[in-house]
Amino acid sequence: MSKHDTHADHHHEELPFWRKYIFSVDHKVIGVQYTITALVFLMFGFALMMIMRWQLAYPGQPIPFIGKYLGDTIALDGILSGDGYNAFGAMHGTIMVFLAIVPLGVGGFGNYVLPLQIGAPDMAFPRLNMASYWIYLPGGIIMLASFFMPGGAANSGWTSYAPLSVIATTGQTMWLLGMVFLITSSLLGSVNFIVTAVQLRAKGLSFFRLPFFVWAQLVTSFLLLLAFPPLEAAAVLQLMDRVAGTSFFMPTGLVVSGVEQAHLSGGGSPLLWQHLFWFLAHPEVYVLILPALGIISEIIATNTRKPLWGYKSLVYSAIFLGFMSFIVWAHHMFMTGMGTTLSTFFQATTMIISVPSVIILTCLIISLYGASIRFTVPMLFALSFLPMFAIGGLTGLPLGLTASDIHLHDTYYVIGHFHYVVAPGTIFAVFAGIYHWFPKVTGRMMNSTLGRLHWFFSFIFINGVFMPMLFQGMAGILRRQYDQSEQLHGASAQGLSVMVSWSAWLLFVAQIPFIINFFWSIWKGQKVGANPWEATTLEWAAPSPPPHGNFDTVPVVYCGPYEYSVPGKKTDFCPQHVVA
Amino acid sequence: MSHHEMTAEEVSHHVRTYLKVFGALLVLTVITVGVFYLHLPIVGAVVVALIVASIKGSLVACYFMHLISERGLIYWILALCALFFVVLLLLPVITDHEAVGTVTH
Amino acid sequence: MQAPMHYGRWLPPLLSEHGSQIDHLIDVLHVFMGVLFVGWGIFFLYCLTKYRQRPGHTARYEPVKGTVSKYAEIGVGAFEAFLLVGLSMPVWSAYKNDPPAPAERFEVRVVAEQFQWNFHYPGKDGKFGPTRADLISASNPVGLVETDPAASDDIVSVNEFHLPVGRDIYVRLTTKDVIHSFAIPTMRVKQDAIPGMEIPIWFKVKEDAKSEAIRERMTQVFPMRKANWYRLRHHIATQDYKDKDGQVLLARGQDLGATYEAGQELLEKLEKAGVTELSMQPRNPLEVICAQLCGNSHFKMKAQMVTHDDAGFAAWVEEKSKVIEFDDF
Amino acid sequence: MSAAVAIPHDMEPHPVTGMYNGKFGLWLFLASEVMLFGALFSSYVLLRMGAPEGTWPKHGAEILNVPLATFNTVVLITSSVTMVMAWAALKMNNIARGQLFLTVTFLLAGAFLVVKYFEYSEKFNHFEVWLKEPMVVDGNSVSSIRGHLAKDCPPLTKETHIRAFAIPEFILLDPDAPAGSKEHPPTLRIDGGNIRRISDFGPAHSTFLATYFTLTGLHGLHIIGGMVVILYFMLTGSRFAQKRPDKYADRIECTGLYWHFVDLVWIFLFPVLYLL
Repeated sequence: MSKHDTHADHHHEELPFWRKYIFSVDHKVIGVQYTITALVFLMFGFALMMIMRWQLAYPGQPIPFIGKYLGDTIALDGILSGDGYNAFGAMHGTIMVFLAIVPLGVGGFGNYVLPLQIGAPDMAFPRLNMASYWIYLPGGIIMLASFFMPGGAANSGWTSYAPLSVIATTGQTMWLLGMVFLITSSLLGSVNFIVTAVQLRAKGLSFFRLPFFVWAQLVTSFLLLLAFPPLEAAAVLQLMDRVAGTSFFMPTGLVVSGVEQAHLSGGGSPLLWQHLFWFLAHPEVYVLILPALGIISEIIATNTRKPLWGYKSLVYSAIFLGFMSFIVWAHHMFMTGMGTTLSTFFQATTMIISVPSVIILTCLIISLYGASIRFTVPMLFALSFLPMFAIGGLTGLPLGLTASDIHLHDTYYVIGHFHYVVAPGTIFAVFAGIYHWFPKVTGRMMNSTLGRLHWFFSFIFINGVFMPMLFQGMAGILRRQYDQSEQLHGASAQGLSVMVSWSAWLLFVAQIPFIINFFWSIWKGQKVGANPWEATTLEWAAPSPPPHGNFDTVPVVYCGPYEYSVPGKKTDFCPQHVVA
Repeated sequence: MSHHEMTAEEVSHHVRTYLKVFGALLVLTVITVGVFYLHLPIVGAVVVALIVASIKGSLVACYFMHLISERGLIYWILALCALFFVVLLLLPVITDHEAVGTVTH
Repeated sequence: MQAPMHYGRWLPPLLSEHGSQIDHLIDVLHVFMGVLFVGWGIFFLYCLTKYRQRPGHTARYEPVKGTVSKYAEIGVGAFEAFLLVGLSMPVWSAYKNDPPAPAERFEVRVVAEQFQWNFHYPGKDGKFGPTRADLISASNPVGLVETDPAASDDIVSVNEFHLPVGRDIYVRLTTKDVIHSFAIPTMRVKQDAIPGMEIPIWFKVKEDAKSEAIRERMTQVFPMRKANWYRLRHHIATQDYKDKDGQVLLARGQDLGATYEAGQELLEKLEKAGVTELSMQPRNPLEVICAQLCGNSHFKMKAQMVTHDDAGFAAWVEEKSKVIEFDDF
Repeated sequence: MSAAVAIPHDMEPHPVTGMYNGKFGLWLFLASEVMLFGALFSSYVLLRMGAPEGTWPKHGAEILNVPLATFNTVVLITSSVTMVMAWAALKMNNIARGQLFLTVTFLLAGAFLVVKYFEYSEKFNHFEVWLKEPMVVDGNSVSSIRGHLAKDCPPLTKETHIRAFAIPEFILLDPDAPAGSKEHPPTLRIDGGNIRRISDFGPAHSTFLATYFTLTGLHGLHIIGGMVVILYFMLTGSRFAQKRPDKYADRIECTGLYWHFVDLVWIFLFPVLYLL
């Protein structure tokens, strides 16, 4: 069995700054690097959307303040152009999914918390971990640099459907290159996570004593490991189409802008791209949401002061969810001319996959029953996550059934649905996680009053953004429309667009207390001990902030992850590393 | 821990296996190419080629990569991978078979 | 006088035969979702109040025992199965599997391109002329082989989709360049156009859904405070609006102008002139739109849909066929 | 590494997986590689099934060079054996022999790439011209002609925006000898006005060649990656092996796993691309 007592006497020589904070191999530093970088990308993605929301609320009007600085390709005379709008839309999606949320949930929280929660001194491959970050960052920079290419950034949607993406401007090539980097980074990361979670668990920490967060990360890593490569393959094929003149996604006989594309060899299949893309991108949805569910579970257990209800169902549901997510991808493609057998299969699997989601949500809600709920800031975020995630999940049903999808496909209903899953869903979980683990990372608490302000206004305005979208979608308003009022039925929902836009801008204002709180608390927050929330899992056994190598003494685990309010005990929590 | 303390005798036994596998791979390569020059009908050619390639692949995986002497979780992980691999390979079948439209080119 | 009708914030008006099943499914689903959400919500709020932390209250270690949640989950699963098998699959299979018989249907070829819809009708002989990619040009958007006898009476209509009501319409959908999506919200029709493929789709417009009639039914009176250019840009006035001197500000059949600035200015003038409400109706009440991102002008890719009764449609075909003959001379 | 933290199971196998970290990690990585090549194989099948009539060769051998590829298959299989022999030698603490086998592996990999280079460059010098109106070559009326550009043919230019050869004013082409003959038909002059498309036998030629170049190119990149690692161990291995022989053998085992996988991919690529 493992005897890693050696790390108690690890060398304490001072590392130069760049080895300690820039090219660090410490999972905690890398986790913080990921979190901060991803938060910056998150803000950037949000900023793109706020500019787009101006065009949607007041089509054809010059953008105030910043319109004139955006350059002629994006905004001529301060008015966002059609190409600019499409580029912003494509980059908003790409940045949010691949550069912000996944790196936050997996790269940030996973990196920081997972080794601590399993009592490990670091990740299994520390240098590989560093490499993951240093591949992710250039990937992100390449993506952003594409804004400066002739013709601007990729503008064929975050889904980059061929042939539109193949005939698009140079920005698309940069997008593909960036994706290859991001995918490689994710692959290396997922290998590292799986090996760490399987091989580095502390003595006594059996699989069914793992905190749910670790399970969520483990399933997520498997999704990344097995679902990402097909997209990498697709990206390579599309790169070939764009750079080497091949026709993987270009059928014979295309006529673009009245010119016959006779120089193409032809014979390609546009649907091939969609299959390969969604083979990744549906599991990707669970890559976004599972770490969030992991975070929420930890916070709910800690703040209800009782064990999570149905821990094993949660674990099995997460595994089942991960497994099923590989065979539902074509429900994104019902409108591509799919026959009955195939569509029946995919809508059936889609209905089946909704069941574990329902079970997870039910477990988390029933966990509140008989609890003693502390309304701390992380708990407020976690609690409001639940109904909003429910809306996100429920609105998936009409989209998963082919018949109702005929009307709702590619409308704002879709936008509302998946944003409820990832924005009020995952992003709220991310905020919850930041407030929850901040004292572990810095040794200081974040300010509670500012936190409550942040939560309250975010909660109000985020619903103000996404709830109207469901109604717009019902009215048939299509997504990816530069000017919705151009269509008759779009004009009728223009009022809602104005409301959405104002909510989005106010949502931004609501983040100001968070930003102030974040930086103020790093230096001035109230100092706390190792376990300020009186939680049970192993990360709270390490000092705050944990030193390189994490634990002062190697933890040994004696009980399950959520032993709160055990009858007959002096305290209402029994940490995993304390002999019962 | 066993494989870290392999005796010299065990290793030379391994080496003999490797050489046998090497011989088998060469023979199978000759068979692959030889069958090609028989110009079988397409279905037969595909079946033979894939069977021979699978045998060769299994030999490499089992003996050179020592998969045959591994145990535990890795089998499950590879089985999962194989399953999704099959799903991937079904992709052309479902796309081709199920499209409602007709190809125009 | 038929009931008024307009585009609102729930489902758009329904004008096709098959659409009611889709709407029914959407309604049932939303009731189901509402019940689930409210049920969860009540329990959730109950827990939040009853089990908040307070002096003298402690959490319970033992998990709550009960089968309610299990039955609820099974119930959800069963109902989803019912939705799938009972409501969704039949619609889809009718939508995809039962094309109207060739003798009874009316066929149109639809060729999408950046950024317009080309409708190719067989003309009076009922036969489509052949098309070739290398013949495509601005004046021949579908690449019709004009020398072919079958092509001589073919009609190619750009961005205007004329069709008869009450007949099975059979659209053969294809595209010249990128992926588009043929969507008609009022018909509950949506189908991607995939390059290199021709995909059929069929529907039937309700008997009473002639464009003219629909336009009348969509006449609406807008109070001035709700009248903004974006909202009304595709509407025309149903009466003259004059200022105090009797000068016409907005004539019957006229719209608010092509730009936001002009429109808002006109609205201000109308308000100053004491107009409190505007009676307006859409210029083109029915539209075919593109639902799949296809480039920078994707949002403008729309066709006017004009529905006729049989006689009206025959007259349109007659007129169009003549135009082509005239051009030939 | 400084301030090193001792990672559990860095060397000794974990009871659940029976592997040390590195080996387990490498297997996981290979699982993802399976999905990568799986997706490409799948694309190949899909594209082939949907290929328009007459655009896909009956089998790869129509265009590709089977003897060279067979030779390469043998080279790669041999390199796999020498790789595993290197590991076995290191296990027996015979460092010099281990390093020798490693060097042989590296050289064989290099030989594979050299052969591949000749295969590739042959393709880029061979052209196909598709005609608008058929021409008579060697007594047959044909709508496309394959051959090499004649010596005095004006050079072709690429139109960058369409990533293909621009249609030249005219070309001079030495058509290929008909099957079963060594006699080349006389040089043809083909007028630009009659050329519908002109392409070398590179990836842009046809979807078959596109697939061929993508799959073998990606495989070639894997070979190069493996060679870099092997070279690193060739140069630094002896010192490493003196200090920590067990750990070094583990490293070579992991390198070997990867190398065998690259071999395994080729075992499938060869029949699929060349023979079917």
